Amino acid sequence: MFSVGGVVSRSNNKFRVNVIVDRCKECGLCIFICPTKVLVRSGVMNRYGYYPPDPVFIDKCVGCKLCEYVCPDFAIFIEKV
Amino acid sequence: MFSVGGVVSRSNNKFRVNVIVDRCKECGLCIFICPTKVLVRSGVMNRYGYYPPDPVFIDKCVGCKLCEYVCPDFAIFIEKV
Amino acid sequence: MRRAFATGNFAVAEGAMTAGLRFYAGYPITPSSEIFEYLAEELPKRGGVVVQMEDEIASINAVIGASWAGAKAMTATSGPGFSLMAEAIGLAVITETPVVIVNVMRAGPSTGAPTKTSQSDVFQARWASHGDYIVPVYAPWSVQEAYDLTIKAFNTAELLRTPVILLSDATIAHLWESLTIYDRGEVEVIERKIPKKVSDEPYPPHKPDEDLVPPMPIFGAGFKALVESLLHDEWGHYSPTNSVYHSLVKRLVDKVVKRLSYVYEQETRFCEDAEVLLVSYGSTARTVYLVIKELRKRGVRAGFLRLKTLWPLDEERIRSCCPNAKKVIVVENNIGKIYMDMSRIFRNQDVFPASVLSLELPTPSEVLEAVEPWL
Amino acid sequence: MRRAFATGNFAVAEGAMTAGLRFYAGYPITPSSEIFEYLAEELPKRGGVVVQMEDEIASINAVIGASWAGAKAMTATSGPGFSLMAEAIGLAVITETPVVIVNVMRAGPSTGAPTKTSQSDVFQARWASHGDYIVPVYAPWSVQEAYDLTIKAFNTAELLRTPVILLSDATIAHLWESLTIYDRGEVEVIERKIPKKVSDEPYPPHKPDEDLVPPMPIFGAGFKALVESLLHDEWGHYSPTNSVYHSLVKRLVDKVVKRLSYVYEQETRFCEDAEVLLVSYGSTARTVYLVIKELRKRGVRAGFLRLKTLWPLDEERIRSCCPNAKKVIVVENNIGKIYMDMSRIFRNQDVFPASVLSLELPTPSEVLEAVEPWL
Amino acid sequence: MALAMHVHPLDKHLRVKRLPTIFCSGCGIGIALSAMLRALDKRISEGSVNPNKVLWVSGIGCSGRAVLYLNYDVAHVLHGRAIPFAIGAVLANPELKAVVLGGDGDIAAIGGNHLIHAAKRNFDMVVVMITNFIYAMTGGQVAPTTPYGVYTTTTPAGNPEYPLNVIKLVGALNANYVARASVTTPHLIEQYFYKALAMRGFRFIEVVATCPEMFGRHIGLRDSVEMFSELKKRVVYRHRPSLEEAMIDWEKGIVIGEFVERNNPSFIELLRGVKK
Amino acid sequence: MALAMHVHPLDKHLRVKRLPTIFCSGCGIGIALSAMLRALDKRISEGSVNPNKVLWVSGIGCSGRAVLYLNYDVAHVLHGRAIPFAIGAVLANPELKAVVLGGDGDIAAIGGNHLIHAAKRNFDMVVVMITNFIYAMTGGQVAPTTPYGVYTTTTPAGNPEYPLNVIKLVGALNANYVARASVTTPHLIEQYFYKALAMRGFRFIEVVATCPEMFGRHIGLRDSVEMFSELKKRVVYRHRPSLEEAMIDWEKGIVIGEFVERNNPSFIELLRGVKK
Amino acid sequence: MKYEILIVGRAGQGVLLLGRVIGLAASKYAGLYAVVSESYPAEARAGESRADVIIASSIEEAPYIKVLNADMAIFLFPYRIDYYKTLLQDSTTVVIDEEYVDPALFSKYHVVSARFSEIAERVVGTRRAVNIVVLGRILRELKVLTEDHVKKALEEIVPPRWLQLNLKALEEGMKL
Amino acid sequence: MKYEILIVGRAGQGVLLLGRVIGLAASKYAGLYAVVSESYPAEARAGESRADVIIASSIEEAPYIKVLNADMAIFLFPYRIDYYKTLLQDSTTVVIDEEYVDPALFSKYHVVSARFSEIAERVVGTRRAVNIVVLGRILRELKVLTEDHVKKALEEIVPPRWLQLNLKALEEGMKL
Ligand SMILES: Cc1ncc(C[n+]2csc(CCOP(=O)(O)OP(=O)(O)O)c2C)c(N)n1
Ligand SMILES: Cc1ncc(C[n+]2csc(CCOP(=O)(O)OP(=O)(O)O)c2C)c(N)n1
Ligand code: SF4
Ligand code: SF4
Ligand code: SF4
Ligand code: SF4
Ligand code: SF4
Ligand code: SF4
Ligand SMILES: [Mg+2]
Ligand SMILES: [Mg+2]
Repeated sequence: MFSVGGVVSRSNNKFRVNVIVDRCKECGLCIFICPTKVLVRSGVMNRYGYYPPDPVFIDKCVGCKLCEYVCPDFAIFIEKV
Repeated sequence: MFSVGGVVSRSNNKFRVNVIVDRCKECGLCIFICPTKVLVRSGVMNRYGYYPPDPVFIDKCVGCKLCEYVCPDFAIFIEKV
Repeated sequence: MRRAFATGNFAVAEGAMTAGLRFYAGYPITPSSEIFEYLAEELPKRGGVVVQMEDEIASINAVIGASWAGAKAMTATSGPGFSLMAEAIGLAVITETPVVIVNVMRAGPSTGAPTKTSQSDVFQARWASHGDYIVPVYAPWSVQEAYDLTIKAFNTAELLRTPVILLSDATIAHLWESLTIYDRGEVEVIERKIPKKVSDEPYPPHKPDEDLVPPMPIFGAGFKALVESLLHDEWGHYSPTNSVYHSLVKRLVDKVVKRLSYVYEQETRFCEDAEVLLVSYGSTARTVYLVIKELRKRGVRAGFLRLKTLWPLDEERIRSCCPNAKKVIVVENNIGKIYMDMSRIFRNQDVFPASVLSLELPTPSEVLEAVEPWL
Repeated sequence: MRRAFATGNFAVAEGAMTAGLRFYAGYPITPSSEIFEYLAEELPKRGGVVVQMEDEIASINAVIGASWAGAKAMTATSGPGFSLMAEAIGLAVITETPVVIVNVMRAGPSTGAPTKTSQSDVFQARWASHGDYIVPVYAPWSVQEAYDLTIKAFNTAELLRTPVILLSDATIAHLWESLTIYDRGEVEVIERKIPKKVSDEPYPPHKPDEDLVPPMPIFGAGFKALVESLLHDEWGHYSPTNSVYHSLVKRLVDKVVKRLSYVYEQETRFCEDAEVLLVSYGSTARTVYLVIKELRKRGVRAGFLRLKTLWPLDEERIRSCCPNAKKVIVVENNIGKIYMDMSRIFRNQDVFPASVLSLELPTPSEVLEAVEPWL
Repeated sequence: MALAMHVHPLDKHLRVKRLPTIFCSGCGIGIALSAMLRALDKRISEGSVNPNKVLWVSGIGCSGRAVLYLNYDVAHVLHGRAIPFAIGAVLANPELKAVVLGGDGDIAAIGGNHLIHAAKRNFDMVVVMITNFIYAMTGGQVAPTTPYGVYTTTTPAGNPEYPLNVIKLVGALNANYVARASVTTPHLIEQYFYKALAMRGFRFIEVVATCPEMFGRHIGLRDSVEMFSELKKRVVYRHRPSLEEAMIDWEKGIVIGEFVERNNPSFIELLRGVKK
Repeated sequence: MALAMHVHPLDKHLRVKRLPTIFCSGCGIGIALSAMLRALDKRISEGSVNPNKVLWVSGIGCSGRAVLYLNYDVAHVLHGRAIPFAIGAVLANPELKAVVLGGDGDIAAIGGNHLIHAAKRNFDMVVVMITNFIYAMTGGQVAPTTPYGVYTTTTPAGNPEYPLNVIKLVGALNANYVARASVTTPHLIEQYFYKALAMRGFRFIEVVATCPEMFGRHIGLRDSVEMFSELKKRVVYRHRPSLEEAMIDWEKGIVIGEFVERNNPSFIELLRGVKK
Repeated sequence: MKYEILIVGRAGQGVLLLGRVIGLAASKYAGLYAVVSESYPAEARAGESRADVIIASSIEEAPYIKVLNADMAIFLFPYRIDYYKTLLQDSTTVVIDEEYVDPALFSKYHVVSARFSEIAERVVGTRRAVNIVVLGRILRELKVLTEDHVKKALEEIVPPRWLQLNLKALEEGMKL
Repeated sequence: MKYEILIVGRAGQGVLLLGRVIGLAASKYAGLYAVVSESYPAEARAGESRADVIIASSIEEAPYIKVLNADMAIFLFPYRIDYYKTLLQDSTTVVIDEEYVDPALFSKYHVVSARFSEIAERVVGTRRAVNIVVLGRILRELKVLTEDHVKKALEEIVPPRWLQLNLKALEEGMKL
């Protein structure tokens, strides 16, 4: 895991999951929608007091982007590596 | 034909056609609609300068009331005698 | 009578019910919505009807219709909604329909700052609709007065068969304050005059009694009322002649003016010896009153005139309220409106505007800052 | 330049086209409809668009949208329609959108007497919308002036990025009179400031130049304009703070006041030696002018002040226009409105109302009757 | 024969002193009004309607003026706002039987939103809309119902818009009754209005009408009889047509009939908690 | 990897400095916005839409606030009046591609008349209506779309009205495109909006959205995930469903899909005289 | 210079058109100032139609738009004659259509009278052209306008297909 | 008599409810005049919540609705302390939740401090009851209100199912 400019990223060999920490409002929709349960509520509070998701089980990420599409706050996105 | 209180009436043995002279605006719809051609534009101008219908061919009246129903000005009505 | 602790919006709703409200139509808008919401809870329990319409235009027109059907009727809104009601205010005026319209002022123009307070609609209240007319306007300075003046607004509306406007504001609306609520009988409640049905002929809906107010032939009682938005004679018949124009429009104005002593209310303090008069109204007057007490402590002989009625004004009472004042300073939370009235009314004093444009209730220091240059 | 013989409604339409009108949206209403109808014929030939909307609310909002898309835009209506536009006037104010709104006044309140004349909307024009703002109002007294002031209205709108109201009336609207129509170049036509596009970043739509007027980043040109009906900063960002409130609302007022010498127009006659000043405006001023000539023949030293701009007023110019007058009489076809301004402005003279409530242009004898008691 | 008999059978419903109406000669509005009054007359004689509880409300327009001649409680209110006015009146006194009468501009242009929301609510009222394809009172401007391509004073190059089919619009909502008749079929106006008077909920009747003065002038049918007979030719009656069949096209024909008829609980019933 | 890559793919469409949005946690509006931006992004990359000619217009409401975050020409105008504002803009500059975004109150209650007349005109614009079944911004009052019987702050005894089916309403008019999607199907929002962007005439997309804060609170689904999954359960996709199938019923199900798709000349084309 | 013309008639007699033609001729072609105000029939006086024409060198001279002291008064139909007489002066030229208006009513005035409507019907086939026949006749009295001014005005105002008919009516009037 | 109380905290700490309970107790049950004005968090200061409570014998004494010279200031969260200090007097009683607010900030004042939130969590199971624990604690300082007044107010304002919990919190506060 690494964090640049407020973005927390984790990657497996195909996909990188990026979380823009201070945009997240902890709604949990990404965690809920992820078919492979990659995401977990992190323990680190962001600037607004929310706990963003952490792609802890990044290995399981299949790059489906459902998390990106369901996020109402442009706070999570997937890149191919 | 007789005229009472501004109403001109003619009757056959079944029906009386009444024209309330000063309500008529000479639209001609009653004359047009009458299936038996009872009505004719009269030659006497009413208070507003219009020539109301005259049930000249009253004998032909079948009491269908089409004239009464089509008159936009409550100016003609049929009675049974 | 019971003691309560309530907001201005709650007080308006309670006041309306004390006055006999039976119909409310509205459309939600901050900061007035709690009036609607509280009535939606309460009024049906007391036999009235509350309905949310598709917009404010529908709301005010429904309120006018309901009043003709015999119900005391009200709507409440804020600036944007009030603007949409402009046309129908004229309808209520010309049809002589008692209705109460509450405008809980918020900061404009346009959508502005919906949760923030203002006094910028004081002239709109008078002149929003086209044509010539006078519509009474009340402005409370406290939760208690929001209650009291709501009752007064209904009484004025029913007494004079006219729309009446209650101008509250976001500060009063959301302020919690001590409130005494009266029961029926403990406070004057005026009912409209309804004619006795004596014949099957149509009853003339605009034939005035001596007080210039016609009894109101409400719907459903066989009066065959003709309610007409066109210029009309006593029968409601359209008649575009100067004589009908004069007798209608002038009467509509005169019936209000004739009862000016009833319609107009003000409050004065420290006026006996005052050399400078501070005029204010609504929520802003609260800060002004504090500032006046402060000024007096500093030795400035300041007097206080608080308008409770913003329209029509009793110019004579205003002019004579503070006989020794040399200066008049008008403090209001807008760019200076009632100031224009005061500079017209006080011809022998210098009149100064002390506009405090603020999204919150002006603070004592804001008021002082605005007032001091003129002292 | 060409001579024509035309009605006031025609003149407004022609004036708008001379000023560069490119978009008209409207809804029919007597006595304004001919403006719409003539433009429907003519404007498309000159490359503009005319559209009938479902109501006046849609019309004025479409006009505001069109202005943001770069077109000089106008709508015309009468009292009931103007009342419905109240809310959107505030939108045009806060978004600083140049638009011209023509109200051809007819007798109210409400539906009133649709074919009959009036001057009862002069205060509505100023204060119809909620919130604090100033919107320029012009009132022509002739067909020629309907043309001239329509051009002026557009120029003012574009110069100051503000809505402007032209108050015509049923008399002027349907009067046929000599008219000179100018070609492009023969008359001043002001175009709005549009910023140069220098970057891909959003352009601040409310960042004023020294004249307090911001260049207008019109749609479709890559400015990424943010048009905001909420209280906003220079970027159009909603910001409900007192500092933004002050800088926006005060600037909106100040930008007009700063150009008062451009915005405000009046005409005076016989003022040098006048002892009594008659103030009037719009169609009524025509009768008043005749009456003044009559009074002068009778030896009454009457002066004439005719307001062409009804808002904002140049109080200084008004106050000083007739230095020797002891009395001021305000003649208007309503219950007495501009009278209130005059009694505020003229503090050293006695000011009297001479209201002539008439469905037709007041006759000389009606005016005399109203004026004489004060002479 | 007694003189008293020589009185128009509808006179008791009229403020006869105000006659003649302001309508132009041959105007279809009067035909519609007359048919409605016959229906009402029947209901009253039957005892199924109390005349003291009938309320007529109209907006501004030629069509709206019709109510001014009626010997009932009547309100001639703002352009487009008859429906909300009537809603207020009925909610304040549910005994009232409200009939809203208005022009196609009044009801479907400026008043369109109130129309759809009243229909959505299945509000307790009868709305009769006079479709004369034009803004008549203001002098012949385009209406939402004006046929495509027709000259009007605000569409001098021809109406660029296809017309609004108000039956389909209202039919898409929760109205209990949606019908269309024509002034060329006064008996159907009468029959539909008669039925509507006894129903609950929102009842909408479109009456296609002649306006020789304005629409007629625009399409070259300035003569009352000519316009009437041209309209008559175009009108096609269908028995219980579907909404898809609700064509109203000056070129291809105008389908009349009863498009929707149902008996759902009305707004006031719902408000009182009465479900189906 | 370059840092520059760690930027949300939609950031170029956003005024990122204004983020986070004012929306509550888990609000569906953001999901809809994100889907629309993906569609627009595709159109722009394809070259079929010029970003400088895109205009977003919205009225007042939570939904309306969405446009304030967009890096385009944007107007946040009066409650209910986004459609006429956009009409004026497009008529004055027909190069503009106008997208109107609004809440169900904004578009279908106060703005209902503009909606039906724009649809009647087949006016050149895309309208996206966010149906969250409530007046959210003002604190949870009844909306025209609120299900029957639901508690709201202005219907404390339960909503007495049956909801408005806006798809059926617009479908009864001349719109070229009428579709419904849900925030639980963001790919459909994207797909429909993508299609709509390239069409002519009036295009209407209803997006059923979650509002955990207001509607959710009223119906006991205050939690974002819970509300999302409850909505998801109710949504049924149909391929080219008919208007009759356009059910939207919180109890019985919400049918999504493309109800109307046609290619009639748009208002501007008609105005210019281009017929079919 | 100021010249005031009152025109009264009933709907269909072209009162308003007559006023406008005179106004246009004076304004555009004779280079004068002209103002015409029209009164539509109020419901109560169905049919009455009135035009007030005032010609002057500038608006300064004639700010008021209604006839106060008619220099000429044209009555094509006898509406409210008593009222209208209050607008006449001793010197007023009164023009009447004898068929409808009794010349005896105006005995103390300079009266120009003819059966204008009949003439119109006879020469151009419609009584509606009465207004233009009258126009032809009054040209002689109206010093400020020439035949040329009026013809140009007619050409501008009248739809081409009716123009010849109107010019004919004008000629006929001038012959009277 | 006038007593001004400033209450500052963050969303969820029940600042507004605390203000209302005091106001209600004073107004309805202690027969005094009370006014409470609330400031909702502005977007820029997300979470900040403030209530100004003024108790007096009548509105005359306390026309202004905001605290100018606090007799008591309650800080449950440390928002804009520097600004709020301008509203304090030397004699102000400052009440703070130690967990969030550093007592050192108020060294020159009479400070009443405890870990109110923690106590709330401990005794009634939710930190949200912090406001009522504080209320219990300050009763002693607030001479104008009795336990009875406050209990009645709580009974009126708090939904029945939360009442016991709140009364418990109150007791707990009073014990401190
Ligand atoms: C707010 C408002 N706008 C415009 C008008 C002018 N107006 C009067 S009637 C009318 C339309 C008439 O058309 P319609 O409703 O179809 O009735 P019709 O005359 O054709 O029967 C209009 C636009 C008005 N009275 N009020
Ligand atoms: C004329 C007017 N009336 C009322 C309001 C208050 N208002 C703001 S948003 C809104 C409704 C919001 O509901 P909706 O359109 O469904 O949007 P949502 O917030 O649910 O997305 C209302 C009534 C207003 N701004 N203007
Ligand atoms: S891309 Fe798909 S699999 Fe990967 S984290 Fe997102 S939802 Fe889970
Ligand atoms: S969906 Fe977005 S806002 Fe919600 S928890 Fe995930 S990253 Fe945060
Ligand atoms: S009743 Fe029938 S037949 Fe008799 S006159 Fe009338 S239309 Fe003709
Ligand atoms: S239908 Fe009526 S108005 Fe028309 S001509 Fe016959 S009687 Fe006269
Ligand atoms: S204009 Fe048309 S609708 Fe109006 S009265 Fe005349 S014919 Fe009837
Ligand atoms: S109130 Fe509802 S619609 Fe508004 S932002 Fe919150 S969740 Fe979204
Ligand atoms: Mg019509
Ligand atoms: Mg909503």
